[in-house]
Amino acid sequence: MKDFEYFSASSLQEACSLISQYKDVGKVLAGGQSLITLLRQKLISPTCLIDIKGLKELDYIEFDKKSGLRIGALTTHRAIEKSPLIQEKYNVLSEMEKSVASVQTRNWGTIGGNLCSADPIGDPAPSLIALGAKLKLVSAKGERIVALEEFFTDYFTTIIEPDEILAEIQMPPPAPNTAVEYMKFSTIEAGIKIVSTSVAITVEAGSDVCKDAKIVMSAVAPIPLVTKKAAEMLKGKKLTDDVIEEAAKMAASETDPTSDVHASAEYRKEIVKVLVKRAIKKAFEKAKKA
Amino acid sequence: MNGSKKTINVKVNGESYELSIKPKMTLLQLLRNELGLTGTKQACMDNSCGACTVIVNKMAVKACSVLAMQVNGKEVTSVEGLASRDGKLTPLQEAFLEHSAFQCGFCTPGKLMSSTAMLEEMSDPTEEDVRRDMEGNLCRCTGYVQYLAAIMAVVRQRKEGSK
Amino acid sequence: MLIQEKFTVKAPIQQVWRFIINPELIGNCVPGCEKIEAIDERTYTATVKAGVGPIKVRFKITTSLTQIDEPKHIHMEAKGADLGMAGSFTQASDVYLREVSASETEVAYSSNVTVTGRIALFGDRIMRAQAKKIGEEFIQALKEKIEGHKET
Amino acid sequence: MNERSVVGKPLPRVDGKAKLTGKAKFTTDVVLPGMLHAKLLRSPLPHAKIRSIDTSKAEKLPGVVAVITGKDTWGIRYGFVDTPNYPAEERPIAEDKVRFIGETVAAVAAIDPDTAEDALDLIEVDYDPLPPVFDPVEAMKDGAPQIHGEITRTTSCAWEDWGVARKSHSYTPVNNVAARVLVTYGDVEKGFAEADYVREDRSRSPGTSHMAMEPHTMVASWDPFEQKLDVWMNHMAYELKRYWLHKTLDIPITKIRIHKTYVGGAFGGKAPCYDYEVICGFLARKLCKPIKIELTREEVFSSCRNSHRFDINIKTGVKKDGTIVAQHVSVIVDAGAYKCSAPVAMFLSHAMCDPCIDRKNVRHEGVAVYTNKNFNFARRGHGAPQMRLAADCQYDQICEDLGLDPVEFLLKNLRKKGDVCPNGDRLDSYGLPEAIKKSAEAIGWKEKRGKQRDKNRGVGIGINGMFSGSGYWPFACTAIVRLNHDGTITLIEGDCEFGQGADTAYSQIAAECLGLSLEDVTLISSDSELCPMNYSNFLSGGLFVGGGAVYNAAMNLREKILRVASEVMRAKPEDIELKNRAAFLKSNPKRSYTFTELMRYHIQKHLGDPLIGYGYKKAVPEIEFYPSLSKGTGRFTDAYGFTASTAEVEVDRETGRVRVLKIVVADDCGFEINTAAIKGQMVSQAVQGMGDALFEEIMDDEGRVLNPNLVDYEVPRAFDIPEIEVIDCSDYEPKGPFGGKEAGECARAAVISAVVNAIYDATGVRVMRIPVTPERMFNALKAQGK
Repeated sequence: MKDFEYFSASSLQEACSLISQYKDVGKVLAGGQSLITLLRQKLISPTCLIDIKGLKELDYIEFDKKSGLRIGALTTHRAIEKSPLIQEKYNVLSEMEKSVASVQTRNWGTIGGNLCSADPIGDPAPSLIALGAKLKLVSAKGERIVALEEFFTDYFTTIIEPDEILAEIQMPPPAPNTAVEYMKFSTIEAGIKIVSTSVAITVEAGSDVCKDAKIVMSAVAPIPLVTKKAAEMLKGKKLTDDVIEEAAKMAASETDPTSDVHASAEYRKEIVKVLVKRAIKKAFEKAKKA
Repeated sequence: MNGSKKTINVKVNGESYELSIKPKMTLLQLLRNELGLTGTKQACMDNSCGACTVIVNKMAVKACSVLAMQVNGKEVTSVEGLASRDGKLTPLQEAFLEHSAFQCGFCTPGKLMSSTAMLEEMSDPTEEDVRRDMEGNLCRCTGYVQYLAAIMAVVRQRKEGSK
Repeated sequence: MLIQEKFTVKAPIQQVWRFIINPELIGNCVPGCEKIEAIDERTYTATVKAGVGPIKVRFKITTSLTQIDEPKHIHMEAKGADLGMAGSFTQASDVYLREVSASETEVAYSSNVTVTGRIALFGDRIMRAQAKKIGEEFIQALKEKIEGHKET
Repeated sequence: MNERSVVGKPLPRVDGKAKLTGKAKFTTDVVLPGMLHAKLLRSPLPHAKIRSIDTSKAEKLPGVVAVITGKDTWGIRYGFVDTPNYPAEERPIAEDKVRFIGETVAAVAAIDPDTAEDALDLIEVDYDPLPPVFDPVEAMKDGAPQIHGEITRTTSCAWEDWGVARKSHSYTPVNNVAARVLVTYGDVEKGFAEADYVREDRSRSPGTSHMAMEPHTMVASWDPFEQKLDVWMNHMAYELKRYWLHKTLDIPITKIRIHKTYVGGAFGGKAPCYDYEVICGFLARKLCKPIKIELTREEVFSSCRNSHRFDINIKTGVKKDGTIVAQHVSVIVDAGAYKCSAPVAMFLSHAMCDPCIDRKNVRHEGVAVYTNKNFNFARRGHGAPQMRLAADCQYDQICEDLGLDPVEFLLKNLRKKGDVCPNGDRLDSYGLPEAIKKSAEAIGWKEKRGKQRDKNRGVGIGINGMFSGSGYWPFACTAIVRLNHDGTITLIEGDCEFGQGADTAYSQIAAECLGLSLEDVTLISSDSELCPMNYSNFLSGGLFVGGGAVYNAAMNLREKILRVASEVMRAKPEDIELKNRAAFLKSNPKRSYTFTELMRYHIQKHLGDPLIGYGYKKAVPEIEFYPSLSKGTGRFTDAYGFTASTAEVEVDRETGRVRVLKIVVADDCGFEINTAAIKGQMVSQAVQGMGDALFEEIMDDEGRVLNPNLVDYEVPRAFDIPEIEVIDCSDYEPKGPFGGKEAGECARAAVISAVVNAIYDATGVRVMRIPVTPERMFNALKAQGK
C-alpha cells in the first residue's frame, strides 16, 4: 500500500470542504470494505483519504408515512438488515442485505459506500431501484437529488462529481398492492453473484392484473440494468405463467452480459430467464396479498 | 508530509494505548505488528476469509479492511482478550475445545471472534442463523460441522442456564 | 483472452485497407488514444488512456506490423506497459479484409490479449467487459471514420 | 492394557488452549530482531527467454537491502522426485528462461514488505517471448515448443544419497514427456476377449487449490559465527525440507534447524520444496539477517503447487453378472512447467485402485507432460480422487447399462480380507465391504436409488483405498519417551502438527502404553534439532508410521519399567500392571511402586540409566528401497485405509445447480485413536470432496490463473454444508498402533464419486468432468435433452 494523508471529517460540512479541497487527489472513505482492498493491491493510490465513516449525522433510518423512508448514506448494511422498521415496511431490503458479503463487512460497510463503489454485482442497487430510490448528493456548493436509476454510468463509475458526497437514500412510502422480491443466483450460497434480480409488481386490487412492474438485474451489464420492454409488457396483463415466462425471456434479451470465470454470457442469459420468472411469480403472489 | 504519522488512542483488550502510526496501517497490522497480538491472522488480503476478524465496539469486523486510524477512540477485542488472564476460557472457547471444533487453528481466532460477537448480539439464534452469520469465516480443515455444534452447544447451555 | 469480432464497413476494400494500414488514422479509432508516433514504416508507438472507474492506467504501446498481405491481412504484435507500473499487456492480432461487394468490406479481427501485473488482479470479469467495450467503441469509430470519409 | 482409557476417546486436543487463545505460534507470527522482508518478482509470461534483468533502479530504492536473480542461484536444482531416471529440474529462480506465469525471476529483500513490493516494480526484465504450449496433447506432438532442454543434475540425486546404486544421468525430454508409467498384470487382451460387455469412458479432473488457510511462509536466520541456519516454515515433514535446504544451499544438514511452529493447514500442499524457501535461506545467509517471506494468496494460487490435472481414458470389461475381468486405463497428466510429483501421481492413481477392487487383468499406462503452466503436487489423495472419478462413475454406468445395482456390483468385485495384491501388499485389515453396506443403508439406498428422478433427486456411491505411508526415501520414524522425575513422560517425536491432530494422537498413544493420562505427557515435536529422525506425516503415513514409532518407543519404556518393577517387586513382568504413574501387582494392587521410585532405584542400581524408551518404524519393513514408479512393481505400503461414501443430491433442472442434501462417509481407518479427531477428518473430507465435485477449479487463460483469490475461487462455506453422517467401519489393523492406520486422505475421493454418481441418478445425465458447476450441468442437461 502506498502512503497517503488521512483526514477524518467531524461534520458533513467539514467533509464537503475537505473533499472540495482535495477532489483531484483524494478518495472518500465511507467504510472501505472494497476501497482498502484496492489500496492494498495498489490499483489506486490516492494521496489522501477523507474518512467520513464516523459522521453520525449521516447514520440514520427514518420513516414518514407521507415522504417515505430516508436512510443516511453512512448507515451500515447490518443496521438496515436488522432495522425493525425496514423489516416491517421494506422487508425486501432486510432480506437483500443478508446477501451482502459477510456479517463482518455488513457491520462496517455502509450503504452509501456500496452504491458509490458502483460494482455491477452489488446487491443493494437492484432492490433500491425497484423501490424507486433517489439519492441526495451534497457538496460545498449545495445539494441535488437524483434517481438511483440514473446514478450509475459504467463499471465502478457514477455521476457523482469529485466534490460531492452521497448523503441520503430516499424511498417513497410502500405502494399499495405492491411487492418487491430480490433473488440471486450463485454457485455457493455466499458466492459471487452470477445474476441477481429485483422485481417490483403492483397488481390491480383484488385481481391478477399487473398494474405496474419494475425489473432490475445486476451482473448482466456494466450497471444495474432496468428492463424497459419486459416490465412494460407486463403492465395491464393478467400474470399467467405464459405471460411471466414471456416477460422473463424479454428481460434476458435486454441484457448484455459478459463471460467470466463464474459463468458464460450465454448461461447468464439463461439464468436471467429463470430468475426473473421466479422473482415475478413470487412478487406477484405477495402483491396479491399485500 | 504525505503519509506522516498520526496519533490515535485505542483500547485493546482492556488496555489503553496511545500510538503514533502511518495512516496506511490497517487494524490488522496495528494488532500484529505494533502490539504483537499475533493471534489475529491474515489469510486472504482481500476481505474474503474472515481469519482476521476482531471485535470493534461489540461488532465483528475484518481487521484487514479497517484502517487503524478508524478505530481511534474505539474499543478493540482480539482473540487474546477472550480468556481471563489467569487462564479461564470463555464458554465458547470451552465448547470449541470439547467439540474438537478446530484443526489447524489458523482460522480459529477469527471464528471465535465472529461467534462471540454473534452470541452477544443474538440471544437465541437458530442453527440457520448461526450458519448464515458464520458465512464470512472460511475454514478449510473442519468442514464446519463440529464448530457449528460447539456454538449451538453454548446457545443451549445459555438457555438452560437462564431457566 | 481471445477477442474476435466481425463487422462490415460500407466502403471498398482498398479504401478500408489504406485506412487500417495508416497508424494515424487507425489510432484515432482507439478509445483513449492520446498520441501516435511512427518509428518506422511498420512500427509505431502510442499512448492510450484506459481504466475502470477509479482505476486509471496509461499504456505506452509499441505496435509492429509483422506481416502485411495487401489488401487482405495484417498481423500485428503489440506490447504495452502502464506508465504508473500497474501492469502491462501483450497483444497479437490478425485483421482480415474480405470484399463483400464493390462498396462493402467485411473486417474480421481476432486478437489475443494477455494482461499482466497488478491490473490483472482486478479480475477476469472486469477485464473481459472492458475489452469488449473498447472493441465496440473501436468498431463504431472505425465505421464512422471510414464511412464518413467516403462521403466527403 | 485391554481396557483402554486414553486412546479411542474424543479427548480435547493438546494444542487446543494455545490455538483458542491466539498463543499458538505459526510461521507468520515469527518476528526476529532486525528481520527483513522479501518479495518475489514473478514471470508475467508463460514461456520466454530472459535476455537481461536490470535491478539497478530497485537497488537504489531506499529501504532495499538486496536484489537477487537467477544469476545468484544458477545451477541449484531440487524436486520432489529426484531419481536417477528423473533427476530434479526445479530451480529457485529462473535462470535463462521462464516456463510458466508466476515463476520467480528475482527476489528483493527490504526493510518492510511494502518497500520490497515497490521495488519489484522497478526491476526491468527483458524477455524474448517463446511460443507457449498449454495443452498436454498438443505438447506431445512433434514440432511443439520444447519446454525443457537437457536436464542435468549438478549434485548427487536424492535417491543416490539414500543408497540407490545408480547415478543420476542427464536426459533431454522428448516431446515434453516428463515421465511415463506402465503397470500391467494378468492378460488384458484375454480378459477383454472373455468379457460380455466392454465400456470405454473419459473423465477429467481440474487443478484445484489445497487452500490451506495459512499462506506459505518462511522465516530464516543465519548465524555467521556458528555457520548455522535457523528456520521456521510451513511444512509437513521437516526432514524433507531440511534435506533440500541442505542440498540447495550446501549447508551441512545438522547446521540447519527447523523449529516447531504450528502449520495453518497443509493437505499435501506444503510438503515439497519451494522456490521461496531456498531463496529465503539464501538471502538470510547472504545478508546475515533474518528474512521473512510471506506469500500472498494470489501467489499461493498462481505460483505454489496445486492438485494434478488428469485426463483419464478408462476401458473396463465385465461379465454379464458384473464381474470385472479386465481394465485398461490411460492417464494423461498435465504436469505443468516442472514435473514435481507427477510421476508419483500417475503411479498412485493405479496403486490406490488395487486394494479396493480385484480387476484381474490390468494395464495402467500414464504419461505426464510438461506444459507452460503452474505445476502440481499431491492434494489429499494424490492421484486417487482423479482415478476414482473415472472408475466409480464408469462402474455406475456399467450397472445402468446392464441393469445391475452399483452397491451389489462393488461388493461382488471387492478384494477379500487377507488378499495379497499383485504387488505383494497384504490386506490384513479390510473394512471396505462393511463400509459399502453401511453407507448404502444410511443414505436409504434401497428405497431411493433410481426412484426419485421425478423429484430430481438421486443417490450415488463412491469408494477409495489409501496407503498408510510408503517407501519414499526411508520413510521411517523414530520416537523417544523419557521418564520424568514425577513419573510423567516427555514424548519426543518429529511429526508436524498441521491440523491433523498428530500432537494429540501421539500423546494419547504414549499415555495409553504407560497407563498414564494425557496430562502426564509433555510433548516435544516437530523440531529438527530436538527430535529424532522423522520421515512421515505425508503420504498418509503419520499415524501408522510416526504413531507406530511412538507406540514402539512407549512400549520400549513400558518394558523397561516392567523390568525394574519386577526386579524391585520380585514378580514376573506379566503379573505387573502400570497405572497412574505407578506399577502394581495385578493380584494385589496395593503392592505398588511409583514410577518416581522405580526411576530413582534404576538410576542408583543401573549406572545412572533414568529409563528412556525409544522406538522406530518403517512404512514397509520388508523392502529395502522403493517401489518402481514406472513399472509399479514392489511392495508399496503395509496397510490401507478404506472409505465408502454415499450422497444424495437434488438438481435444479432449470438452472443446473446441484444441491447436496446428505453425505455419508463410512470409513475404515483401523482403530480410532481420537474419535473426535477422526470425525473431524471425515467431515473435512466430505466438505472438500463436495467442493471438488461441484465448484472448485483453478481456471486459466493461456497459463494465467483467472481466479487466484478466495472471491473467484469458491470453496464451501458454513451455509453450503449438507447433513453429514460419519460411520465408523474400522477394521483392526494388526500392524498399526493399537490397530490404527490412515485416516486423513481416503474419504475425499469417495465423496467426489458419490456426489457425481448421485447427479446421474437424479437426472439421467452422466457428467464425468468435475467440477459439475451449474453451467456445466445446465449444458449437459440441454445436450441430452433432459
